[in-house]
Amino acid sequence: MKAEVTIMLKAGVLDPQGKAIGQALHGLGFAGVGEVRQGKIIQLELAETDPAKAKAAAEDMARKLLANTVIESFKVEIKP
Amino acid sequence: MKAEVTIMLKAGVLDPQGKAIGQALHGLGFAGVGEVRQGKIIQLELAETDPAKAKAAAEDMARKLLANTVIESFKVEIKP
Amino acid sequence: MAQQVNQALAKQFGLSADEYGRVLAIMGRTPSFTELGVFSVMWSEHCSYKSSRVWLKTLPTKAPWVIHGPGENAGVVDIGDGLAAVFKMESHNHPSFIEPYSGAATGVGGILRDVFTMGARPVANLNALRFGDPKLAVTKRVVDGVVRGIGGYGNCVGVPTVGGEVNFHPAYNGNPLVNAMTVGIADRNKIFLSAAAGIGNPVVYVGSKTGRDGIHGATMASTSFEKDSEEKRPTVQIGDPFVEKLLIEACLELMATDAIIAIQDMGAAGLTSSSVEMAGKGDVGIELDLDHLPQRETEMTAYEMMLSESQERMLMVLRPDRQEMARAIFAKWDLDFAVIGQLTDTGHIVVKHKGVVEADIPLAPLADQAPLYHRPTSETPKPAALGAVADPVGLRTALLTLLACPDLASRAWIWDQYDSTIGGQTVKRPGAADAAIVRLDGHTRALALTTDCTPRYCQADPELGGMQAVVEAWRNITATGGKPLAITDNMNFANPEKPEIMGQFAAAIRGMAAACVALDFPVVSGNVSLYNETEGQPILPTPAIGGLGVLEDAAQAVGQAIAPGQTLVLIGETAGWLGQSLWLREIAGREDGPPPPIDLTAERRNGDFVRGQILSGAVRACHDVSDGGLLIAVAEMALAGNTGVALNLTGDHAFWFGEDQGRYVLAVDNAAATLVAATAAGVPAAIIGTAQGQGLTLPGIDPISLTEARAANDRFFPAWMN
Amino acid sequence: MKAGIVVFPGINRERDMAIALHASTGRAPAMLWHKDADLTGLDLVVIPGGFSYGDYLRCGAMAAQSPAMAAIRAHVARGGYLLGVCNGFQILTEAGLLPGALLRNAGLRFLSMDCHLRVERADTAFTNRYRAGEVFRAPMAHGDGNYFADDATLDRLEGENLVALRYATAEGAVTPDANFNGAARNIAGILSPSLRVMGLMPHPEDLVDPLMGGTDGKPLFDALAALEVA
Ligand SMILES: Nc1ncnc2c1ncn2[C@@H]1O[C@H](COP(=O)(O)OP(=O)(O)O)[C@@H](O)[C@H]1O
Ligand SMILES: [Mg+2]
Repeated sequence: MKAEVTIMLKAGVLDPQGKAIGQALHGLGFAGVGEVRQGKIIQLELAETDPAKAKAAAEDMARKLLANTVIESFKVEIKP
Repeated sequence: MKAEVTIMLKAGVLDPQGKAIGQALHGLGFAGVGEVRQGKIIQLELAETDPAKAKAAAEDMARKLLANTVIESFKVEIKP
Repeated sequence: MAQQVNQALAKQFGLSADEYGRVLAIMGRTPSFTELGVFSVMWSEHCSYKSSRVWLKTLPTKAPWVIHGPGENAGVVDIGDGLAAVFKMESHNHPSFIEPYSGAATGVGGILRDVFTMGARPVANLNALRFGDPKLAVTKRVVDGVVRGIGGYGNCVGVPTVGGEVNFHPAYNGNPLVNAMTVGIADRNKIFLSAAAGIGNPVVYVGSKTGRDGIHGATMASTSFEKDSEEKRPTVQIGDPFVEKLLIEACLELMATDAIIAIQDMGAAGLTSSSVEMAGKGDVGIELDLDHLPQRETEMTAYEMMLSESQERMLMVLRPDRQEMARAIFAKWDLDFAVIGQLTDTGHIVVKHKGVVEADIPLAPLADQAPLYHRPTSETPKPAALGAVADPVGLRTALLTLLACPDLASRAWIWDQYDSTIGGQTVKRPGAADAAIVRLDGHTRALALTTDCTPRYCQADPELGGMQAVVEAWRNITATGGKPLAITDNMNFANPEKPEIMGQFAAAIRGMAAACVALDFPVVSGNVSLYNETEGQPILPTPAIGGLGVLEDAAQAVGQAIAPGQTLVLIGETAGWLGQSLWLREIAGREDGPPPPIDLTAERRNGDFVRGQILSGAVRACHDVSDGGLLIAVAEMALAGNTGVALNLTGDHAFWFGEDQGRYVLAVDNAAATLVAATAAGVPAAIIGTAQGQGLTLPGIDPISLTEARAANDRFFPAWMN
Repeated sequence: MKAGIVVFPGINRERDMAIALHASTGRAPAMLWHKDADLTGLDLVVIPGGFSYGDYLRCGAMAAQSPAMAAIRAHVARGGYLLGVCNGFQILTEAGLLPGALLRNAGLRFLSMDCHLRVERADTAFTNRYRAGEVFRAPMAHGDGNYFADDATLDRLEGENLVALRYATAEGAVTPDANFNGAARNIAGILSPSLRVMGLMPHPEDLVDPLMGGTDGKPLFDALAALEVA
């Protein structure tokens, strides 16, 4: 079973990466690009076969290690 | 309209970050974790309202800037 | 934010009942929410120095080479060749515990701004770090994040990190110390100050946009750190070193013109403290219109904008006829530039937002009537004398154990993550000499830079500890051949409302002042960080000293590395002082006794002699004797030069590991000449051995190979972190 | 020899590079801000180290897409020499002027230390003051210096003799231990097929003065001082 943890900076936390990417896209002539935010995605191969349990485990991993919950929020999706 | 560009290292490109996360998870006692890969996610606010056009634009951005196709592959999803 | 302003709210904002009473008296009415915010941050410990000011005033701050002492963004000293060194140290302790990477990174960013705001190009960063017990998982997380953060910011802005110090002690378990120092170089006649002038002149904001970052950071830095800090947690500030780099270049470019009348970085308490201080120092009024403030978020209130601690922002007063030229420079660097107000003759700060006056405060009483406390002090009892302590392990085991202990282990793991060579002027990199040596681009002159403090001495005897911190900085500069010029300090202490803590503070200042006077080594800038305690556990008193010295010719600097054939000469008196030594702690498992006494006259005489010998060209390598004592100093010189030493003295553990002060080990070619010169100067000197072979040999013990010593010394950090 | 240094925002080793070039060529190189970089008449263009655009997306990615790259490509097309060091190397790979990519260091930490480089090819305008097989020391300072290319590309680089420098021990052995950042086949620097473009990760420009610990990097700049665009 696969889990995908998406980690983004919390709203209101400065995202220098996103900001710089946005400016670069404008520089390349892409119009109509508003806010850009950059985050991390972590794909985990899990032995667990029960989707609910896999999700709970991945959430636990995110809280304990993958995300820095002081500044980041995360979301877990289970993919078969 | 929101576009989400997910960028992962290609298979065959060593992902030391993913590997380090995998080891750290084992160290924390999480069993049953197999391969771990880390990638990037870039969320774009787009003025474009047509989903197909928005997707094409985001793919263009990914090819030109957001991803380095020598080492990375990308995927674009449009979210309303 | 239609919150009722009253005493209860004032208390939440960190103002005492008495302080709120003063606010009411000054305003003659109930202040608005924004006004209360302004008072609370301006009168916070962090901005007002209300507990420490009476003591700071007693520090010596003058010397013929001091251009600007405390009171400006950073201290300024004349270093010859028409140049000035601008330097300061600042703490980011609490933020570095909450979010180690960002806390440390923004600490570096903040101190850089204090230096380039005065017109100096930053040429070196240093730091002074204290962490808790390495056995705790949280310590590892904090060390990892802090080191990455310092490197992440400093490497990106392109300022070499050339030195620092690191200690571990359980007293820092919940309250690490992250003190960052920046040194910059400016034209002596082109120093920029913050006093605003010229009624009607535009007030200009440059740099990053304002968000809701770190609101009430200054007040957070002024309270102790309890369990509920989870809830009090302000939005963590994230540093953007890329923007900082642009800001440095843009400001220096503008500073090459005559456009700037006054300039100040937005540090703690952001727009509030920068605008209040600039107007206050210039005795003018200031009016801000927040509608023009570059904002990163929507719907920000006046209160939020005034108190935001978003990073990488500066405030300037410009000549009106240079405004457009200045705007073009910031456009070139892709930075925000906005006229957000002007200077007035009202003597008030007036803040408008959406047509409403959100704050209108008279500046003079805001400054003059700021609280000032003569807090009660109680003296730290002098520690009982240490009786005889038997040697439980022998010299060989003790040496290898000490070389491997966290406080003495090689710091290469840390400095290997800091770019120390950028700029192409780093003559002595971290680990190469007692002070880092950075040449001045285009000159033969170099700076000698160091940070020092021995908190275990300060805990046992704060006066002696304060003195020792200054003396060690002086000694480290001296040991490279540098002439020590001035210091910056970072006074890290626990809760000043406790008499024993305030007593530590007062005593440390007394000791520092005595050393500064005796060594002609004045304080030109500094920072105070109080309330460093977590759940009643105070940190060790830690008056970290950043020292700056100068060498007229960078080529005269010496390092620690010895080479075969040289003779090692010990300068200074050795009594075998084990009280508060690392040997006592690491080998005997005791932290007691008085720290080693300091004889300031001997200190000065020995140091002046050593420097004279170095500058005469007689010295190949030099190292002061500090933590761990003589045998550790010799081992460090051997490891640096990859050359063994045959020691010819017989001594016990107290002789080899005692931490008597005022000592140096010199490596010379002609020891007889050194001894003659020492006798003439009235300085104790003795030959202790010869550099040769691949091991340390001393009478009565099995030789210790350099390989073995190096393995012990190199082990701790990589084994802990990898 | 006329040299110019292109400065993108966030580049920070341009002064070091200018000092080294000046010392060897006897004249100060032109410092060219990326927004108005005029490269006409230059023999050599250098992109120095630093953190262009903060290295916020990938190292060098944003600079590689910026307008100044058009002028740099034109300079190469007309036979000019181009040197990219550290971030400059990353920019050249991102721009496709050199093959491969620079990944995060294998140990995931920024590495600031001296390394040793073995000269694999001494018959180029960049390296002709070294001898083939000679080892020289250079500081490195990067978080992403782990050279990567697929096997076919690596084989081609080696087949065409386009590897300029490899990480080695002080004695010249190309070993995993000497390869601090984990680069594929210990590659520290590569050349374009025309031999007019070179990229490398370490910083020879920071070791051209005995006071800073040595002059190991100086032959590179002495070689550049002599080059001429045919
Ligand atoms: N412990 C100290 N010793 C000497 N000067 C100090 C000390 N603490 C603060 N200062 C001086 O007080 C002034 C205000 O310091 P600070 O509030 O830290 O400035 P800023 O917020 O601009 O960085 C500075 O000039 C600083 O050098
Ligand atoms: Mg300041």
